Amino acid sequence: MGGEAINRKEEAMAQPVQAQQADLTAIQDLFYRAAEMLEEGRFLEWVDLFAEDGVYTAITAANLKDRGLAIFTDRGRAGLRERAAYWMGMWQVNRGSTSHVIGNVRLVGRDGDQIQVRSKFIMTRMNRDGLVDLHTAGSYQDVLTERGGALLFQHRRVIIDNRTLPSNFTDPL
Amino acid sequence: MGGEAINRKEEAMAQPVQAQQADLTAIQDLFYRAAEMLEEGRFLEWVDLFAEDGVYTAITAANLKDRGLAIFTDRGRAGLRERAAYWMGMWQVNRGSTSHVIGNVRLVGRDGDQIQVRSKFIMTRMNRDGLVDLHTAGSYQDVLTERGGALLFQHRRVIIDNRTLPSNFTDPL
Amino acid sequence: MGGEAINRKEEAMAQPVQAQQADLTAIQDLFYRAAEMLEEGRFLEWVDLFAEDGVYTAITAANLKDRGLAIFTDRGRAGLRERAAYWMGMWQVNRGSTSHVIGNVRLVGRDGDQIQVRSKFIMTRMNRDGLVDLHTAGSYQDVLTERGGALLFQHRRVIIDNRTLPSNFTDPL
Amino acid sequence: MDTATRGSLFDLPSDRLIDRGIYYEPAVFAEEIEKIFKKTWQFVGHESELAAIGDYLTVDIYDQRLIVTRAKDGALRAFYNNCTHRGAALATETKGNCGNAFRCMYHGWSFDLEGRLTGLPRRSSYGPGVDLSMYNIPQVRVESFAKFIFVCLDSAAPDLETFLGGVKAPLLETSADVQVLGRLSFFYPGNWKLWSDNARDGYHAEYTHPLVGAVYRDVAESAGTIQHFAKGHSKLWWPIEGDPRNIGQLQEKILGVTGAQHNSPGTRPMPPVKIDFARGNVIAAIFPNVHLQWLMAGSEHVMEIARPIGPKQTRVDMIAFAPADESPEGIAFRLAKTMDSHSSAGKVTGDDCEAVTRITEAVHADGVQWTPLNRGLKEGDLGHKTDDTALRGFYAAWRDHMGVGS
Amino acid sequence: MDTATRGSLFDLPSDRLIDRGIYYEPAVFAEEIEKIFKKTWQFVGHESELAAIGDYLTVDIYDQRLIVTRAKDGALRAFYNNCTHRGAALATETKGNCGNAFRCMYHGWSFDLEGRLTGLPRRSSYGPGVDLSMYNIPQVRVESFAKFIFVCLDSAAPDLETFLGGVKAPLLETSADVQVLGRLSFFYPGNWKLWSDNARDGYHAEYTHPLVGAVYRDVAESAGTIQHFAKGHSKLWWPIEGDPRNIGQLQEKILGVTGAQHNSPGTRPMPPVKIDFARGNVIAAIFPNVHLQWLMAGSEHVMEIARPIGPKQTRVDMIAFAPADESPEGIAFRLAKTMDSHSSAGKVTGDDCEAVTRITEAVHADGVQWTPLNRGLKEGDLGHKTDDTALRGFYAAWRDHMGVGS
Amino acid sequence: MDTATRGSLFDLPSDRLIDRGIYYEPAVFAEEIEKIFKKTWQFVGHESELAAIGDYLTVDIYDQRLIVTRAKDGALRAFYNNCTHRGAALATETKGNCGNAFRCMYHGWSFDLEGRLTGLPRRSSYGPGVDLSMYNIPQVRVESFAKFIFVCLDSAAPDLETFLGGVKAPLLETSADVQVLGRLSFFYPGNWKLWSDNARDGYHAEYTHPLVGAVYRDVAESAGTIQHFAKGHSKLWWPIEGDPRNIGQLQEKILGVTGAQHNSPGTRPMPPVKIDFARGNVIAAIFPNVHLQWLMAGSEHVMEIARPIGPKQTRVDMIAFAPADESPEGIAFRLAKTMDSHSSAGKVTGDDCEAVTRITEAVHADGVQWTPLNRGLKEGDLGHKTDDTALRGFYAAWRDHMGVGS
Ligand code: FES
Ligand code: FES
Ligand code: FES
Ligand SMILES: [Fe+3]
Ligand SMILES: [Fe+3]
Ligand SMILES: [Fe+3]
Repeated sequence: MGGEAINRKEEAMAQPVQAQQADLTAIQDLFYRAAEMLEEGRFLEWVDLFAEDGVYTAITAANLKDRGLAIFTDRGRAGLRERAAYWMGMWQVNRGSTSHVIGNVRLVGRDGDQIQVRSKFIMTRMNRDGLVDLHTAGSYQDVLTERGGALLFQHRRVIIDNRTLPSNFTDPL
Repeated sequence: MGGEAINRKEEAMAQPVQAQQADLTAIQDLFYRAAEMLEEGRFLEWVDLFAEDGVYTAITAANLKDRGLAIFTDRGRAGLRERAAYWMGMWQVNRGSTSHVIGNVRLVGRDGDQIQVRSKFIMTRMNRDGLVDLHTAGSYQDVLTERGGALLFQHRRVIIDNRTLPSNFTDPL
Repeated sequence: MGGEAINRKEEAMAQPVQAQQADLTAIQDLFYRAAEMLEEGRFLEWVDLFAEDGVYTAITAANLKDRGLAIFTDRGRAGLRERAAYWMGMWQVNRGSTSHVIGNVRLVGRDGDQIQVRSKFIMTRMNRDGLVDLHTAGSYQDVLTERGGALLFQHRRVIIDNRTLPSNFTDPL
Repeated sequence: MDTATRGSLFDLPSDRLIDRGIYYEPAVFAEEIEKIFKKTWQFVGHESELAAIGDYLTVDIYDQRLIVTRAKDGALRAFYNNCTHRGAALATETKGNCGNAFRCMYHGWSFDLEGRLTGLPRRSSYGPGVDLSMYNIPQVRVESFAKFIFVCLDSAAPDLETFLGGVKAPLLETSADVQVLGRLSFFYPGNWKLWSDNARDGYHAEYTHPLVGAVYRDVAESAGTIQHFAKGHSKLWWPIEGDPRNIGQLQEKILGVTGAQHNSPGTRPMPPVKIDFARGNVIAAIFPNVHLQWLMAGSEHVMEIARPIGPKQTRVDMIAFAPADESPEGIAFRLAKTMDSHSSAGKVTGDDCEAVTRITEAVHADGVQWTPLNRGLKEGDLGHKTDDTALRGFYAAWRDHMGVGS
Repeated sequence: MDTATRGSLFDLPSDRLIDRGIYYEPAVFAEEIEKIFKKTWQFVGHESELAAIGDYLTVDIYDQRLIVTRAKDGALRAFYNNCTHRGAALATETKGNCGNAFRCMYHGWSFDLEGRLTGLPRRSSYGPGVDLSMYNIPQVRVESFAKFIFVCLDSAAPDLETFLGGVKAPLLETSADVQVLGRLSFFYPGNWKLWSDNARDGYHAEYTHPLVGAVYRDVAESAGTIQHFAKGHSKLWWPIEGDPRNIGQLQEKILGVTGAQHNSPGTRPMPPVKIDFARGNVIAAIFPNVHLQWLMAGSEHVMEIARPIGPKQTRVDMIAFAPADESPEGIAFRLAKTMDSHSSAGKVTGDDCEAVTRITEAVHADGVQWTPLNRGLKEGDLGHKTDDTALRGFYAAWRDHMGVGS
Repeated sequence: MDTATRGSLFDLPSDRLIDRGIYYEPAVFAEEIEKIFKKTWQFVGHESELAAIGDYLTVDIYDQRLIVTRAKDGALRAFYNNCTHRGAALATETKGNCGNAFRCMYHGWSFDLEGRLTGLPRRSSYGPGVDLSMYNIPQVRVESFAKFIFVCLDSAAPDLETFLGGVKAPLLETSADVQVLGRLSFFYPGNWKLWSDNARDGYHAEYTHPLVGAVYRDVAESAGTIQHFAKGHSKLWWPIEGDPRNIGQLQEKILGVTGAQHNSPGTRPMPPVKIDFARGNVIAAIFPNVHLQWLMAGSEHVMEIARPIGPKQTRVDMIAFAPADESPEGIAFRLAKTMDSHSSAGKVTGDDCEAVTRITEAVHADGVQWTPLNRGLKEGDLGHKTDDTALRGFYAAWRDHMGVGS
């Protein structure tokens, strides 16, 4: 899968600055809309931001350096819809408002019609006392693809800095 | 008031990409300068970033979904100056350095000369022990307006993820 | 040194908007690559992002307003390489994954070939229990310089909101 | 500790002194939970929040989690928010509608609106003839006055109206027919009694709140009273000073601190809300932890309940009200402005949070172990608004509950 | 507390009731550390994690930090992770290779793979003839079964195999020859015993986990057993319902909640992993805190260890396994999917975390102080999978250790 | 616990062993606050920080919050930072100028620079003839030596100079005429005594700090002494090894770890600061928790005060100094570089934080309950810099205060 193929080919990016800016704006818009959909519970819209055979996976930084034991891996629209189903009620967990602040969005490579992007995020969550806690933080490593004029997620890997998860880690990352 | 009129009209945004980028750069500059003014105590300069009849209001995500009980609502320059006065000494509370990291800035609509923007933020605050705490996080929903070549806040709504506020929640959001 | 000369000359920035955007994109790319190098342990690459006589210094917001007692100040490549050496094993401290989310990047001035930039950051760190903690937050005040077509750090000042440091504050800021 | 000083403060009669240990000692706090919070009527909400069958509110009396419902017969019921099987909470939201029953998320046991076990999945494994009623959740007492709902964990306590006594009048006068605008809560780092003290203390406002100070700066002897009622309740009352439309003049004082030019008009239109100018401002305090704030002629109407979280941690739950027949413009105005001075973000309460925080930080001092309550010492239950009358009354009731001699 | 209710629950024999205080009282927790965790064999890891000389694992038995090594002679050794000089931890990672020795970062003392002091820098200041062995780190017992490594702080305890007894069989059947895929941990806010309860409880799954509920919705009497072994161990077993390839049908039920159109095939290819369909699902529980989950015919193979952190805080350490001879495709699949339902992010365990959190929040209720364990009451150690058989067995062992009468 | 091992360590005389429980037991910590911190002189700051009338510093002796002022008569005064009315802290900043008086933010009571109540707003309600002096804040003892200000909560303790005794000399030698560059603090997760231990421990540096290790790698017997003074104070001294300008050579060793090419010059110009090469390095420790670090010939001059926050939590307050007559270039250099090796971000202290953290994590081990202090055992108060001489002296003083037999 594309995700494993993320490697920095920055030298290959001999693209006019202006085109890069346009890409970056489109990429950021995709990322921000994705986060907003997740925060607002528009999960099926979020599924449509992925390519038909898109992959969504999460892993700890420690396990990424080890054999690669994932927290979860969803493949294809069916897998993504299954995850949406869990968010929509297959889990009986309590929910609190979350915020994903995404920063450091950076093009790191381009391979045919695929764009490789890295970014950082901090995610907060309202706890059961009603206060906002830091929930997790880490990186997104994305491979995006253009289909019909729109950018889609081909492979989104969420790398979290945790080695130990907090309780109730079922919120969308 | 404009604030209630924030609705996503993304289809209406048939604007050249390049112009959008210019807008976005100007919007981000406005947001970042606003945050810096608040962090540095330049409160009267901050008031001038609002339109004459501008509105600044804060609410919890839970109450926004309910009847709409605000934490506060300041209308017009007089109301904003009154808030500035509180920050400048009408409150006798202790202050600690704050940081507002703003991300996910996204144009969501345009209505005549008004631009609708959404963004996310995390706010930290130095506590009484001298350490930095997560203070709150949430979204800005803004309606901006152009007056004399400059973008101004017509309506800034701060939506915080908290259901319960921390003690001393008087710092500028 | 340039760092002390950071003062807002926003009026001097009568530059075409488009050029500004190009600058901003290049600046952000520099900042994000710098953060990624630090998070990934590519410390010697990070040193090369500084001008030969570049300065890297950190200070609390409180001391910046007082006489200016720094937490540390590294001058020139030799000083920066010494810091890299500490990160690479001259310290025997435990390390946990860190994330730097950088936001609010803003050009504040230009002085010959030097660009003055301000930005905000939040830094998280995995603690000894494996959870992610808020480590610190604050501002970067940068003077950048162009050498051979590339932007370099001439002076990077990290201002942290803390008055009291957490234990083990040796991670790259 | 400087015993000389302690001696001199001891010269006051002991019922006018507080040992400051009561603000931080864990053992005192634990005893208060048992002897006060589990023995008195504790506020839950307003009946309009439980309009329909199946509507519920949850409330915690420290670690005792309760559910209050509108049952099938239209009556209010209260029972533990706790499954009799393995003890999971049945409801996790403050407010909701459960339909006909609460279904426990762990093994699916279902309890009706009175806490009776009505659904026992895969029942046969409990043997033939299992008596479901053995697993009913124990009910607790629930009563309401002026549509304010209270629960009580003590079956021997007097009924709600007897408990309220003298404070019923101000509750009825201000709140007989209201609607709920919403809820908001905040924490403060201090003992719950600091909030009770503050609500009975008309002395501090002028100094804690610079705006109030500006109002009274030139007032030699301002009007207002503090009335103590039996069992620790009280009513603080004061009139609105000056022309209520003249807020613009006050605003000039506020804006003065900014040093800015401003051109706000000297008078402003009255807000489009139903007010009762003659009634002025009322703070009705219900022992131990409820404070109804009916301020600025009723244009701000907020109930504050100080929930004990720990010896040095309290959560204040606020409910904002409007008259039941408020106009749409009035509702819009109140939604926007009711909380302006309340909460830990409020223009007034923000400073009260600071004051109680500073007490919590400093109050352990070995050299200063006593707090005097001797302002406005005189016979009777009525004092000037700045007197310690109701504070003395509160601590008399507190001592009664705690079983310490006066 | 409502004594009437308490009375009615008391009618059950006392060994079938739990006083809920055991889930939160600090004194009970402290006693459990001494009487259970310091007296029983505690899980460390798998021998394949200590393949080479100098490999080590660290493990904490509450506040007792230990190192387990593969020593020079190829044997396992365990000793305190604690320098005999001033007490610094010698190893700070969960796993690693220390070479020949652990060198303390404070004053450079070096200890060999058996914990013996072998390097004493600037030795002469300790006087002539200093006896280094005086500073050897005390060893603790370490044994392994089925390549699972355990330590025991009690020199008087029976050996590991005697301790394991009946639970040895399911361990061998499921895990005789495995490799480690990785580790993952999570916290939950609740007592460690809530996890032991949950692993012995085949009753909850249908109600806690909506997906499981969907599977059994129309199954009147599902198959499966719970077996209790002496000393508090147990084995929960149940078969795979229906055609295992028919997951697509199940997925339709899941996707139904989204209201979305979908066109997943009715049957899916089996995953490319070694499975044993006939064995179904096994959860082998080792007293007090280890739960081996061998699920879905072995396509998910995870060890869970519930580490006590405080009366209301637990960390669950998970180790994921694969058959030693799994194919590369199988390994890839398992790395991607093993944890899908496990951990606090898991499609199944996420709900279990919620259940134990809700218990912790509500369980203090004065009115409901007892938890019944009376499901499937009958003689013998084997029950239907939804019976409380193994829960009764667990608490019998718990009472033995704690020295309270049954 | 392995009693055999415990026995063997018991063979040492008991005054050379520490029971490790003193590093974590809450009861020991509580006793230390009463018997040590409330009985000894505690460091506040430098007289130059209180140059003008009304200047103040605040300091906390655990939960006792104090203010120290420069009063109207030019003398220093200290009193509780605690309003005698309801107990609010009067000052919330570490440092400031209050003008003529501290005005309490709650009810506006004002206290002069000696803590006397001078302003009582709306006074008449306290009745005729109220005696304001009844509400004066009790003063506490404040004295200074070498312009270092100390307070003492015990009226029976000897005066400051008597208390300091032998440690006066190194204080005077290093710090007679200094200015303050600024303050910086950090937390570490460990007992306060771990910092006292570390400051009296010349043994660790070579192993804890790789740079120091590089310096001494080939030094068979390095110079330096540790001197113990009565009452638990001490002085650690060592010379600067080699050519002080030869830092470049050292830097090559540092840069070696990066594997990078580098071309730093073999010698560097001396920094433009006033130094005293012959004095070398001095760490003067004042019982119980103050450590003056005068290092690298005085080019780094920092006072560290370890404030006890909890049994396993300490805050270290640092004050950086320069000679009063330092040049502008020297000041600029010192502002930039003084803290380079100090603080939890420091090139040296960063590692010390790690060491004390590792002790805190591991020190509970049942099997290793004692820490030996037997390095360099001999008669007298002077040892080689790596000996435990001053540690033995510290714990002798500690035992005296705590009333435990030696
Ligand atoms: S805990 Fe409620 S049904 Fe089991
Ligand atoms: S503490 Fe380990 S060598 Fe000193
Ligand atoms: S508490 Fe200080 S004036 Fe009342
Ligand atoms: Fe107030
Ligand atoms: Fe389960
Ligand atoms: Fe050191």
